[in-house]
Amino acid sequence: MAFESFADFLAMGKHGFYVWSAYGVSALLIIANMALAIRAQGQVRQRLARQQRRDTLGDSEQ
Amino acid sequence: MSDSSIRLELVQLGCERDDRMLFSGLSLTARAGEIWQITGANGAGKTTLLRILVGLHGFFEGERRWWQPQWQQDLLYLGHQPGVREELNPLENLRYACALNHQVGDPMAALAAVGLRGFEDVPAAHLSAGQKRRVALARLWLERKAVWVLDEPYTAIDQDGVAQLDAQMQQAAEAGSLVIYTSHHRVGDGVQRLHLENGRAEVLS
Amino acid sequence: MSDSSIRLELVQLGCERDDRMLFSGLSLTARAGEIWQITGANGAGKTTLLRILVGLHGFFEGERRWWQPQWQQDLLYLGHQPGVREELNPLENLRYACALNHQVGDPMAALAAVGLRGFEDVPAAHLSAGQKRRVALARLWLERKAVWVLDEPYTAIDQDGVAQLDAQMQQAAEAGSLVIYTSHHRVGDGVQRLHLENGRAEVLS
Amino acid sequence: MNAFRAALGRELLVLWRSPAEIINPLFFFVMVISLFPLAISPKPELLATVAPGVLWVAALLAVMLSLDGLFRRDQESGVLDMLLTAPVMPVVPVLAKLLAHWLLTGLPLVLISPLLGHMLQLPDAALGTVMLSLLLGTPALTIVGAIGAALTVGLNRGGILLAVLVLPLYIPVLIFGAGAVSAAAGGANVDGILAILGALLALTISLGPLAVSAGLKISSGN
Amino acid sequence: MNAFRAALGRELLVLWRSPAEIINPLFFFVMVISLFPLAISPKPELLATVAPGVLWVAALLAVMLSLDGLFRRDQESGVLDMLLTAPVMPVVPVLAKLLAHWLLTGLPLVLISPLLGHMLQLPDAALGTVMLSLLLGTPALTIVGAIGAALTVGLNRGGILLAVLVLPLYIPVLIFGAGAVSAAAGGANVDGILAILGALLALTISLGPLAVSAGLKISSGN
Amino acid sequence: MVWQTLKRWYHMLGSPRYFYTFSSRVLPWLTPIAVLTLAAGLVWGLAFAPSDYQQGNSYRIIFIHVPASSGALMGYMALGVSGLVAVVWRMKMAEVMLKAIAPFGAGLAAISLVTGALWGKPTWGTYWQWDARMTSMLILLFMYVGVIALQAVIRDPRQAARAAGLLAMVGVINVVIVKYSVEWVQTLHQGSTLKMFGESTIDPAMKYPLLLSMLGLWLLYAVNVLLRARTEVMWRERRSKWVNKLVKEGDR
Ligand code: HEM
Ligand SMILES: Nc1ncnc2c1ncn2[C@@H]1O[C@H](COP(=O)(O)OP(=O)(O)OP(=O)(O)O)[C@@H](O)[C@H]1O
Ligand SMILES: Nc1ncnc2c1ncn2[C@@H]1O[C@H](COP(=O)(O)OP(=O)(O)OP(=O)(O)O)[C@@H](O)[C@H]1O
Ligand SMILES: [Mg+2]
Ligand SMILES: [Mg+2]
Repeated sequence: MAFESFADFLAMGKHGFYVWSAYGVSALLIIANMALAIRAQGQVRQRLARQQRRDTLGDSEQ
Repeated sequence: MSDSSIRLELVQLGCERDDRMLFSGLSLTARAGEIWQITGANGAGKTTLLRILVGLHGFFEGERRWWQPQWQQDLLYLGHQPGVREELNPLENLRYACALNHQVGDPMAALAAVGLRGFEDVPAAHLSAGQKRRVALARLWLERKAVWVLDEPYTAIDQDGVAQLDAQMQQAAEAGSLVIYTSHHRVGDGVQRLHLENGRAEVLS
Repeated sequence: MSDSSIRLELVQLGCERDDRMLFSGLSLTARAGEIWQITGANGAGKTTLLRILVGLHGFFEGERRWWQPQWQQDLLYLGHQPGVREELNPLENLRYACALNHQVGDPMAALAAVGLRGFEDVPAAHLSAGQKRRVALARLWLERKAVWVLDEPYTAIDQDGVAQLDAQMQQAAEAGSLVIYTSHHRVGDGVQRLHLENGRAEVLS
Repeated sequence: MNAFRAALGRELLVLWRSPAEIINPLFFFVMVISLFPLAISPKPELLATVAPGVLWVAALLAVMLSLDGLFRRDQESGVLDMLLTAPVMPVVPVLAKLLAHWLLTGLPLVLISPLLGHMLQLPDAALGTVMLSLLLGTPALTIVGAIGAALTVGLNRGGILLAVLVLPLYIPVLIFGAGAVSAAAGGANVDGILAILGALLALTISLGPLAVSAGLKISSGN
Repeated sequence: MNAFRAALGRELLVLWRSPAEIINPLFFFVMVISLFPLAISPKPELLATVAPGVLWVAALLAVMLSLDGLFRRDQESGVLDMLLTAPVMPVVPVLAKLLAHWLLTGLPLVLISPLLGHMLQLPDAALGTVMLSLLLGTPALTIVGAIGAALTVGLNRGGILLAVLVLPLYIPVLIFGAGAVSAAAGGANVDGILAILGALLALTISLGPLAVSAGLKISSGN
Repeated sequence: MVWQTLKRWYHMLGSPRYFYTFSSRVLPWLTPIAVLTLAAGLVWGLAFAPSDYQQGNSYRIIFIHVPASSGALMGYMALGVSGLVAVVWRMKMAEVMLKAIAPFGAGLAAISLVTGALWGKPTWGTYWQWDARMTSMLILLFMYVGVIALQAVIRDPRQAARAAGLLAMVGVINVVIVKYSVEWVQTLHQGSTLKMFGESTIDPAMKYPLLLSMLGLWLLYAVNVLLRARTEVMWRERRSKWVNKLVKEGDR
């Protein structure tokens, strides 16, 4: 452990703002990117499932 | 509205483009309830004449008199280009045209009437040539205007579509509209005909 | 050239656009001396099919086989748009098309044949819709190619022009060319017909 | 009024449907600005001196280029003919078009400009003036440029003819806009210059849209 | 070869018929350059420092904007389809197009550049380098830009999308071009830099036209 | 032998269906490994690595900055390779990859820029300098945006992928040239007075956490690409039997 206390760790020797905002922004961008990828997959699956249900409905009507 | 009231009078109309007299001394009177077809070979000046009528081309001689000062209120003009933006879907295109022209009616029903049911929300860029034109033609199935001016309405339309369009024009005339259109192929029944040829304009009735 | 040699074979051709199957399982054999008309409602996929044939659209299934590897040497394709630049006059437009397509012949005579005598040196921007298309059609009056592929050649052409065009296609077929075209209106005599409807393609002979 | 609302909605929709139209002027702005440090020199002091000019020239070019397509597609598709034969005065849809265009292309430039000012090493005190001057200037650029776009629609000459017509008209806005930023960077009071910019804006707003619709009519053949 | 000559003749003719296409990039070049003294400051020393960058950025933008319409009208009128179905390889007419375009837009920029360099207070010794660097650089700009134009043809997005695609690709040419002029203005030997520019040009000439025709094919639907 | 195996792999991975099942098998263990590696590297770097004697603790930004920078560069190279395969051999999976690789790469380029800027303030006293590497990263971001914008604008997905592929191929050549040319402009003008760290003079106690977080971030990139590629494959193959079956099973 390179720091004496947790408060020290947060302060990063006066550079806390820069270090933590760098990591914060990075985390935000990475997480958002992953979330978008996962959401896109879910959306496609949902759309295909809906389409499939509609198709089977249409078939049974005929 | 009296059935045979005068809608449009042309007095000694003439137009020259590119050093060539397209037509001159053209006089005619068109009344409510009539259908006028303008014919003529390629380059005879049909499009130019229609653009003069609706005020898009201002370089001509003679006079063009509509029946009322605010004739634009009651005009439906469809030019050579369908007036359909490719980014928008048919419904949005139609709604915009209606708002601009103060035309009321049910856009969905009109689109269905021209065979675009199911295509209402497809961007117009993904439609075929004929489908794009049908979006513009849908306006003929909304609130009726007193004058229709249509430049080659049959272009790119399939045979069923042509028959349907014919019927719609007939119906509009019966209900008291004046319909003016250009077309090469079909000379309709019971239409007045204005033929442009070699710089002369002849009414063949 | 044997009169009935095979020019084009389609094997199980299929094409999907925008989530809609335009046609599938389309197989046919077209021979020299035949005229094929492709019909179908607006949006059926006629233009797309022609573009596949001439290699402008590459996303399809199945196979398209021309009779020789350098088929482009002997192809004349006229698309929906006439391929005429507005800055150039008809003669310049035609000459360029010939140079690019290795097509020989007398451009002046061809322009005269399509009724553009006197318009040879008018910039195409000043021509009417039909006249512009005639410039492109003039290529049909030059050295004959083995295959013609024409997308709605009658568009905007007046009645005399249509008759003339018909005769020219007939003559080309008799001389051993394969003519493929789309059109809504005129079903020619003695032509094979390929009809596109609801995702199916039927040969109506 | 109803027609105006419908037209505005439609214009926003058209632009929105092709998001590239919004992103791209912004991007162009950013990119042109980053060309200069590469082409001139990355030295901070020098950059700070040329920054006001570079920012403003880039904004001006971005707005001008985005105007190139303002009426073109409407003209090609025949919508413009419809607009000119409609029973509403052409000024109404024209105003809607201009407003929509500024909201989706001019405003983003204004919003991002402080960041770019910082990258060009402008002092922080001048960044507010950068934004304010662009806020007053870009609408004027849009309207004046639209006059040029209206006159060149249908000529199909690409953006360059437009540039030739419009750039000379942009010069007053450019001079006062860049002047305001320079003054602010030098620590001077800029209220007077901004007031002049405001006056220019008022002038273009009151006369511009009329000129635009007249231009459209002329282009159609009247 | 015959097809190439016919194509070249036709391209020159098309450009010649609309003289605005030739005059305008030149005009744009001159005008953008004259915006800078207005926007930055008319002080001679400052101008001389920024002159290489300003000259090159203006040339780059002028070339890029003129490329926007390179294929657009051919595409709209169906000539592009004809070109792609013709029995000659598309590279042939593409090369003719590029050559014609450079002759009528790039070359005039090169020829007028010493005058503008002088107006921007560059030392006379650097004016030769201005011309030489542009002579080597503008053909590369034309070819690289044409790749972008080929990929965006038919998208109808105006010049801005093109700018977004193409400007990053222009940066090496810009850096060495402006660098050569700067070095010359500082009295240094510029042979090495010009050699690099020449190498860049050779690279684009050998690969560019192929990429352009591939781009056209892709845009048509392949 | 090797050639045969490579060829088999090429054909297997070239088949969308095989790719889908393959990725389904890989993702469940790749995802946790990626997250854990990244977390371990970052925690080690942030909390346990010694502080730098010159820069104090602000140097700890390196543990995200360098992995992101190199990831963005690698991503664009991969884009170029996919472009080559898609345009020349018309391989469908390469088209899919063109769509899948770009977004995360652009994100990493943005991260590199933001973290670099936040590092610059305490070390140089300014957020931004037109330093060679910063400038080339900015240009790389622009090039990512170009690829993404082009794909967004073209409606047909196959055509979009091929257009973007061609652009990416040209772009890769450009990245290399830009890198050298920007360095050259630096030496000409002697721009930034403060230099970044010298080459690999880095203390092992800082190097290992850096390598660990770099590995973790790259693995996460791979996860992201697989996820996006699966989505795209599913959409493109939506007519096929296997996707239909899959959707039906997922429905239950
Ligand atoms: C927005 C600003 C910045 C950008 C875009 C940027 C970009 C880059 C790039 C592209 C790399 C190369 C990664 C690789 O080759 O794998 C890199 C490495 C590095 N950067 Fe930055 N950087 C920025 C600011 C800074 C600052 C301000 C510092 C520190 C004062 C810094 C320190 C480093 C270090 C130490 C390395 C690793 C050096 C090496 O591996 O040789 N960077 N950066
Ligand atoms: N650029 C495009 N992008 C996506 N889909 C398209 C595009 N062009 C056409 N389509 C789709 O392909 C279908 C067929 O279009 P095509 O132009 O081949 O029809 P067509 O038979 O020639 O019709 P028309 O008689 O109206 O000319 C259209 O209904 C549309 O769904
Ligand atoms: N933009 C223009 N500029 C100058 N002259 C033009 C222009 N458009 C048309 N003309 C001239 O006007 C004549 C008539 O054109 P117009 O478009 O009115 O013919 P049209 O009867 O509609 O022909 P088509 O049946 O081919 O549509 C043309 O032959 C041409 O000489
Ligand atoms: Mg006409
Ligand atoms: Mg069609």
